[in-house]
Amino acid sequence: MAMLTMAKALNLALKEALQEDEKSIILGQDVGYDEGVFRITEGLLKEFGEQRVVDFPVAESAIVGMAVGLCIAGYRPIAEMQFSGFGYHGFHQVESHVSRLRNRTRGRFTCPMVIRMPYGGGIRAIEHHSESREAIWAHLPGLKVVIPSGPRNARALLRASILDPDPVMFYEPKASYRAFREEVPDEPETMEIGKAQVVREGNDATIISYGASMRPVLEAAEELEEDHNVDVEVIDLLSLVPLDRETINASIRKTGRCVVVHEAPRHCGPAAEIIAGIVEDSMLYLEAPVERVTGYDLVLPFFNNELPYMPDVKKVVSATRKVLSF
Amino acid sequence: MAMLTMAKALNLALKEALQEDEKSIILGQDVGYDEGVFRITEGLLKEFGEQRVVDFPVAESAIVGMAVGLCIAGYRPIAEMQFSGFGYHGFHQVESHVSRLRNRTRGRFTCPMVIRMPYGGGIRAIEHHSESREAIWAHLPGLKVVIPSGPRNARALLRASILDPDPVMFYEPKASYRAFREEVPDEPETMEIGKAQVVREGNDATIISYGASMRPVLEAAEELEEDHNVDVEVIDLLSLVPLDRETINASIRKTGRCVVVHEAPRHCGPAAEIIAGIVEDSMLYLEAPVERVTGYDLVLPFFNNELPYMPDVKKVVSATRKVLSF
Amino acid sequence: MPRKKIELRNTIESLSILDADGKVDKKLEPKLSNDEILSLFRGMLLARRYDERMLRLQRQGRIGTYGPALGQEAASLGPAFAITKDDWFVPSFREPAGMLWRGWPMARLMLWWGGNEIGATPPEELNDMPICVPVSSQIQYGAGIAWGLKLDGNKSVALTFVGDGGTSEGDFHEGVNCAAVFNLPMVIVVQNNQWAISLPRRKQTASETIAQKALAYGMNGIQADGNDILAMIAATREAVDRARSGGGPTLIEAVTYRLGVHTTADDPKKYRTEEEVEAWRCKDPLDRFWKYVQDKGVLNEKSREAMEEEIAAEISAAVEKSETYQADIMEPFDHCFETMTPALKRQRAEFEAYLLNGGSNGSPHAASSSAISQVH
Amino acid sequence: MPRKKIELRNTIESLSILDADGKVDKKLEPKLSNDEILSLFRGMLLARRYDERMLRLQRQGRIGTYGPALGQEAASLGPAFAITKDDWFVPSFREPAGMLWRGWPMARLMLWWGGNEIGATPPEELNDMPICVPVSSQIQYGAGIAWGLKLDGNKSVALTFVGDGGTSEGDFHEGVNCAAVFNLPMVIVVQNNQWAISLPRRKQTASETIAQKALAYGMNGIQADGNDILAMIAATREAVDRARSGGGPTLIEAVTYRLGVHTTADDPKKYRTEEEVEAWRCKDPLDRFWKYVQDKGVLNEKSREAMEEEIAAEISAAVEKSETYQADIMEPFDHCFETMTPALKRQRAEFEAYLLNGGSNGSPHAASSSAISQVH
Ligand SMILES: Cc1ncc(C[n+]2csc(CCOP(=O)(O)OP(=O)(O)O)c2C)c(N)n1
Ligand SMILES: Cc1ncc(C[n+]2csc(CCOP(=O)(O)OP(=O)(O)O)c2C)c(N)n1
Ligand SMILES: [Mg+2]
Ligand SMILES: [Mg+2]
Repeated sequence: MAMLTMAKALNLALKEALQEDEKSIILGQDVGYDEGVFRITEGLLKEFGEQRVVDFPVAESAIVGMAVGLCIAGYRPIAEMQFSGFGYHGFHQVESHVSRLRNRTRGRFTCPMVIRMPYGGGIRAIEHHSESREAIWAHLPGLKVVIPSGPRNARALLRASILDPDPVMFYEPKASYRAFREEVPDEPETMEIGKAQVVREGNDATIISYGASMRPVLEAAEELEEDHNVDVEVIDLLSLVPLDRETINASIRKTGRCVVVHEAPRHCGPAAEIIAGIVEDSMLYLEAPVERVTGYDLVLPFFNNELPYMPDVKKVVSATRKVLSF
Repeated sequence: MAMLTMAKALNLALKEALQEDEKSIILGQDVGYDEGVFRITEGLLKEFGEQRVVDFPVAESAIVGMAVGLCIAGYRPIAEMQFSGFGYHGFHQVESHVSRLRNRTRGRFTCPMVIRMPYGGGIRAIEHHSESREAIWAHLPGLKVVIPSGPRNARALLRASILDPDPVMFYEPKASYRAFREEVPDEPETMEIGKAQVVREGNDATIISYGASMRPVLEAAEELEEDHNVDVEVIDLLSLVPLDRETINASIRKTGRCVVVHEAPRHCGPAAEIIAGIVEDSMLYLEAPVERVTGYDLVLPFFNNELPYMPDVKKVVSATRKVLSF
Repeated sequence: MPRKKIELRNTIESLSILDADGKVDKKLEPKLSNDEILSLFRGMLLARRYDERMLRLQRQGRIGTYGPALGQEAASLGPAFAITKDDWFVPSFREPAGMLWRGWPMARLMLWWGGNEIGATPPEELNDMPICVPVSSQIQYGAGIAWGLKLDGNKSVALTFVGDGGTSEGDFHEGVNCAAVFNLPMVIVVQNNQWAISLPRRKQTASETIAQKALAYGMNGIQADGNDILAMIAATREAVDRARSGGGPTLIEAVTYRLGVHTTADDPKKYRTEEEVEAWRCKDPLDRFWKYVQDKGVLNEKSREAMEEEIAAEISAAVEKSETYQADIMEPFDHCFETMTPALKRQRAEFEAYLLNGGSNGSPHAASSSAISQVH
Repeated sequence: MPRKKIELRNTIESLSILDADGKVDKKLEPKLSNDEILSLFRGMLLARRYDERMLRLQRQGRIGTYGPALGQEAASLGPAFAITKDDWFVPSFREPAGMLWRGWPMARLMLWWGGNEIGATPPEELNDMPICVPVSSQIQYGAGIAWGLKLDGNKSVALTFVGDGGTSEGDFHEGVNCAAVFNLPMVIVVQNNQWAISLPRRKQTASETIAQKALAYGMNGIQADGNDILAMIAATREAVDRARSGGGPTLIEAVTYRLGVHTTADDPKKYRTEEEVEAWRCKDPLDRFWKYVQDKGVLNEKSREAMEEEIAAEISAAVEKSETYQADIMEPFDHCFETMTPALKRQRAEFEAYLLNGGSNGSPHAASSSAISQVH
C-alpha cells in the first residue's frame, strides 16, 4: 500500500497496462517526453519507449480515428485528449466508429480502447479547460463512461477500462488529481465497471454524485450531520454508462429523498437521467421532488468567476435541507 | 393559403429569408445546383444566385466555422448539414464558438445563424442517415434546438429561427418532408420559439413528443380514443431549448399521467429532462411513473431492421395504457 | 540569398500506360501473365455487371438507395490487384470492383445495400474493412491499421480509398499528415471522379491536381489515369513496394469519372451536361481494357460471351442468396457491447414483449415513397 | 508523355531581409519612415516588456497561467503593421505584440489571463477577434470573416494567425482549402515557433516547410524569417496587396522560435536543450531590430532608456487598471442569449438566492495549488 494522489494512481494503472499487455499503447499530445501536461504519463516513455508511448501531432480526430485502426490491427490503445474541451474534435470519429464498430461488423472488429480526458472546473484554467460535458458521450450508444473520484478507484477503474473489451470514455476530475492522497494497494486492483458505491450510509436522504463533485458532497454530508443532525446516504456513481440503477433505487427506497450533484449543465444532463430512472423504478417511494445541484445552463465563466457557478458545499447542504423540509 | 409538404414549406421560409434580408446566405453541400439532396433549397440558386446560395466543399467543420465568421462580418448564415449524422464533424466548432461567441465577447459578436439538419429514421436510408441525436446539442449552453413536426409549423419556426438573434439548431424530421400536406398561409408567419403546442386536448394522460414522432403519437391518440375510450392530451414540444415547462406542467397537473416519445436513444435523452422537470414542478400530481417510448440505447439498426426499433403507434398505445393502469 | 525558391524533395508526376485508344506504353507496361489479364478483365466485367444489376434491383424496390461505381472499376481493381491477401483493403463506398476482387461474397455487398449489418461484416479470412459512409473518416482507421502493421513489423500495407470530395474533410488531412509523420505503410488512393454529388472537382479545391496535396505532407504523390488499369497497377505497385521497404505512405490520385448517378436518389442532369458524360464514356476503363485483352489474345468476342453468361449466373445466385437472408431481429442487442448492460437487458425484454404483442417485424416501411426517392 | 512531371502554378520561396547580424538586403528593404521605424520598435519593446511583466505577475499569483510570446514579437507585429484598421485581425494566442499594436487596451489582455470575459471582448472600434484557445479553430472564422468582406466588396482582408502545431488540425485544412476555393481575401500567418508544447516541428509534419502546404490548396505560400520584422512586413504587404486585388489567400510561414515556456505551467527542460534555445536567442527579433533602429539613427541608448521608462509606466498603469476591475458576478446570465430563457431566469433566481444566502463570491479557489501549477 502506498499513499498516492490520483495523478500517481492513474500513472500506476497505465504502467501496469503497458507492462502486462504488449499490445497496449498510449497516444496523445505531449504524453511522451513531456510526460503529459498533468504528468499522468510520468516515466512511461522512459520505461517503454517511443513505440508504446506516442507523442501525437495536434490532431484530436486522428488520435481517436487512428486508435480505431490500431484496435482493428489488434492493439489496445489508451488515448489521451489533453482536455475534455478538445475531445469534441474527435466527436465524429467516436460517434461514427468507436461506438459502432462492434455493432456494424457483428463483432468481427471491436474497439477495446480507452479515451482519457481531464474534465471539470475549479483550477483557474483558461477558457475551454474547465467544462464537464460527459453527458454527450453518455448519450451515444456503444460507449461506457467512467468517472473516478479518488486515487484508489481511479486506478482500479482505469485498469478495468483498459481491460474492458469495449470503448470507455474515461473522464478524469482534474481538480482532484493532486488534491488528496489515498492508500492504493501495490497489487493490481480492478473494480467492476457499472457498479456504484455507497460511500456513506444514511437514512434521511440520498445524495448522488460522481467525479470531482464527490468532494463537496462528502463535506456537505458531514456538515449536515454536524450542524443539522441529518444523516445522508452518499452514492458515488463511478460510471454513467452503465448506470447502476439498482444501487440508486435501493437507497431511494430507504431514504425517499434525493439530491443529484454534478458540474455539467443541468439541461439534458446526467441528473435528468438519474431522476427519470428513479421515477420509473421507485416513484412511489419519493417523498419530495429530487433536487439538482448542477452547473447552470451557461458556459462556465472564465476562472475569475467560475467558483460560484459550480456546485459547492453550501449548495449541496441547502438542496438537501430543501428535500428534507418538503 | 396553399397545401404544402414540409419540404415546400421549408423552402418557402428560406426563400422569404433571402428576399427580406440581403445579409442572409445559405450554405451547405449540394444546396445550389442540386437544390439540396432533399430539394429543400429548390429554385433558390436560380432566384438568388451563387453569392447567396453557396455550394460548399465536403467540409462540415468549415461550414459551421465559416458561418461563425460570416456572422462576425454581419451576415446571417443559414447552414445545412446534409444529414444530422454528419453534423458531428462540426460539433467542436458549435461547442467552441457558435454557442459561446456572445458570452465570450459580452455581446460584441453574436451568432444569429441557423444550422439545419434532416434527422430521424424510417426512410430506408443507409447507415448514419437515420439517427436522432438532438440531445447532444440541447445539452450545450447557448444553443436553441427547434424541431418542427408539420409543414405549417416548420415554415413558421424556420422563419423564427432565422430571425432569432441567437444560434438555432434546426432539426428537420426527414421522414415527414413529403409525408403529408397542410395549409400554409401565403403571408409570412412566425411562431415564438420555446412555446409548445397542445395539439390535442384530453384528460386521462399526457403524451409529450416532437418532430417525426408526432405522427405515431397522434395516430395512437386516436386509437386510444376509439379502441380504449381513453382521452389523451398531446403536446408537441416544437423546441427542446427553450423547453416549455409551463405547458408541460399545466397538462400533467390536469392528467397526472405521462408518456414521453422520441426516436433518440433513451439514456440521457430528451425524455429524461422532461421527466426531471415534471418531478421538480409537479411531482405531487403524478399518479403513475412516466413512461418513455424512445429509441433503445443502441445504434439504430440498418434499415432492414430499423422500424421495430423506432417508436410506433403500438408502443405508444401500450405505454399509455400502462400509465393508465398503474 | 534573401529571396529564393525552395526546392522540394518530392515532385509530382502523372502516369498513363494504356490510353483511351488502347495504345500501350511498352516501357511502362506492367508484366502480367495471361491468366492475370484474364482475371483482371473478369473482375472489371463482374463489377460492371454487378452495378447494373444493383441498379435494376433498386428500381424494382428490392434494395434501398444504391450508389454505383460505373466507370470507376479500374481505379479500385488495379490497386486491389497490386496488393496481397495479407495487406489490408480499406474502402470508401465506390470500390465494389476491389471488394469483389478481395473476396467479399457478392451477396454480402447486396445485403449492405439491402439494409443489413451482415453486409458490413468482413468475412473472417479477409483483412478488409466494410463500406464506410462518413466521407473520409476511413482514412483515419486506415492510417491506424497501417500503424499497427508497422508495429507488428510484418511488411504489410493498408490500402485506403477516398473520393475527391473526401480530400476536403479535416479527417483526410489529419490522417494523411500523421501517416507521413509516422512514416506508415499506407497507400491512399483518391478516386477523383470529378464530382462530389453536385460539386465539381474545381470547386472542391483550388489545387491543379489532387496528387500535389502530397507535398503538404512531405510525402510521395502521383497522378495516375484511373481509367487505365495498367497505370493503376503500376502506380500502386510502386507505392506498395516503397511502403514495404519503409519508405512511408503515398498518395495516388486516380483520375476517373463517375459515369452514373451519385446514388439512385440523385439526378445528375441538374448539375452536369450530357456532353461531359459522353466525353468520359469514350474513356471507359472496361472498353479500353477489352481492346488490350483482345490484342493480347486472351479473350475474343466468343469467349467473352461465355464469361458474360457465367457472370450473369454468379450475380443471379448472389441475388437469390441475399434475398433469402433472414436477419435476426433481436441481434442488435447482442452487438452493442460484449456483455449486455443491465439497461440493455431491460430494453431487450421490453422489445421482446412488444414483438410478442404483435409489434412490427420490420416490414413494410411507413415513410412515403416520395420521401424515400429523395434520399442520398 | 505517359510519365511526366507536373509543373505547378505556384512555387514556394523563402524571404529574409534583416539578418541576425543586422545586415539588410537593400533591394528588398520595405520603405519605412523614421516615425514608423520608431513606433515599430516601440511596439516590439512594449510586447517584450508586457510579457516579462506578465510572467512576474503570474509568479506572484496575480494572474492565472500565462502563455508568453517571448521571441515571437516580430512575427505578429510585422503583419499587424502591414494591414489597416479596416482590415481584420484574427489572432491565435501568441500575438500580444500584434494585439497591442492594433489597439487592444493592455489592461484587457491582462484581464483575459486573469480570468475575465472582458479580456475577450474586443473594443467596439476594433475589427479584431479575441485570443482563441481551441487550436486552429480561429482559421474557420477568419475565413468566414474574409468571405463576408468579399461579399461586402470592400477590399479589406482578414489576417489570421495559427501555430505550427495548428497546421495539423482538420480545421486548418478545411478553412484554408475553402479560403482558396472561394478566393477569399485572407492572409494566414503560421507562427512556426518550432514547438507545439513538447512536440518539435519535425514530428508535427513531414513536410520540409510549412509554407509548401499552400501547394495543397493551389494558393500562394511563402516562408519568411519570422524574427525579421522587415521580412514579415514585406511578405504580409505582398499578400495583402494580392488579396485586395482579388488574388486570393496567401499562407505565410513565419519561421520563429518560442524562447520561453509554452505557458507558465510548462517546463521546457523536459523536451528541449538549453543549447537549442541559446542558438535561437542569437536570432532574437528585438536585438536584431535594435541594431537596425540604431543604424537608421532613430533611437540611441539614451532615448531608448526614456522609452523603456515610458513603457514601464504604461504597463504599471495597465496592471493597476486591471487589478481594480470588478467583474459583475451576475453577468453571465445576461450573455447566454439576447433574451434570457425561462430556465435561465429560474436558475438566475436560484443563483441569487445562493449569493444572498452567503454563497461563494468567487474567491478563493478551492483546488490545491499543486493541481493549479500543472495546468496548461
Ligand atoms: C462526412 C460526410 N459528409 C457528407 C456526406 C454525404 N455525402 C455522401 S457522398 C458525398 C460526396 C462525396 O464525394 P467524393 O468524396 O468525391 O466521393 P464520390 O461520391 O464522388 O465517390 C457526400 C457529401 C457523408 N457521407 N459524409
Ligand atoms: C484543439 C486543441 N487541442 C489541444 C489544445 C492544447 N494545446 C494548447 S497550445 C497547444 C500546442 C499548439 O502548438 P502551436 O500551434 O505550434 O502553437 P504554439 O503554442 O507553439 O504557439 C496545444 C496542444 C488546444 N488548445 N486546442
Ligand atoms: Mg467524387
Ligand atoms: Mg508552435
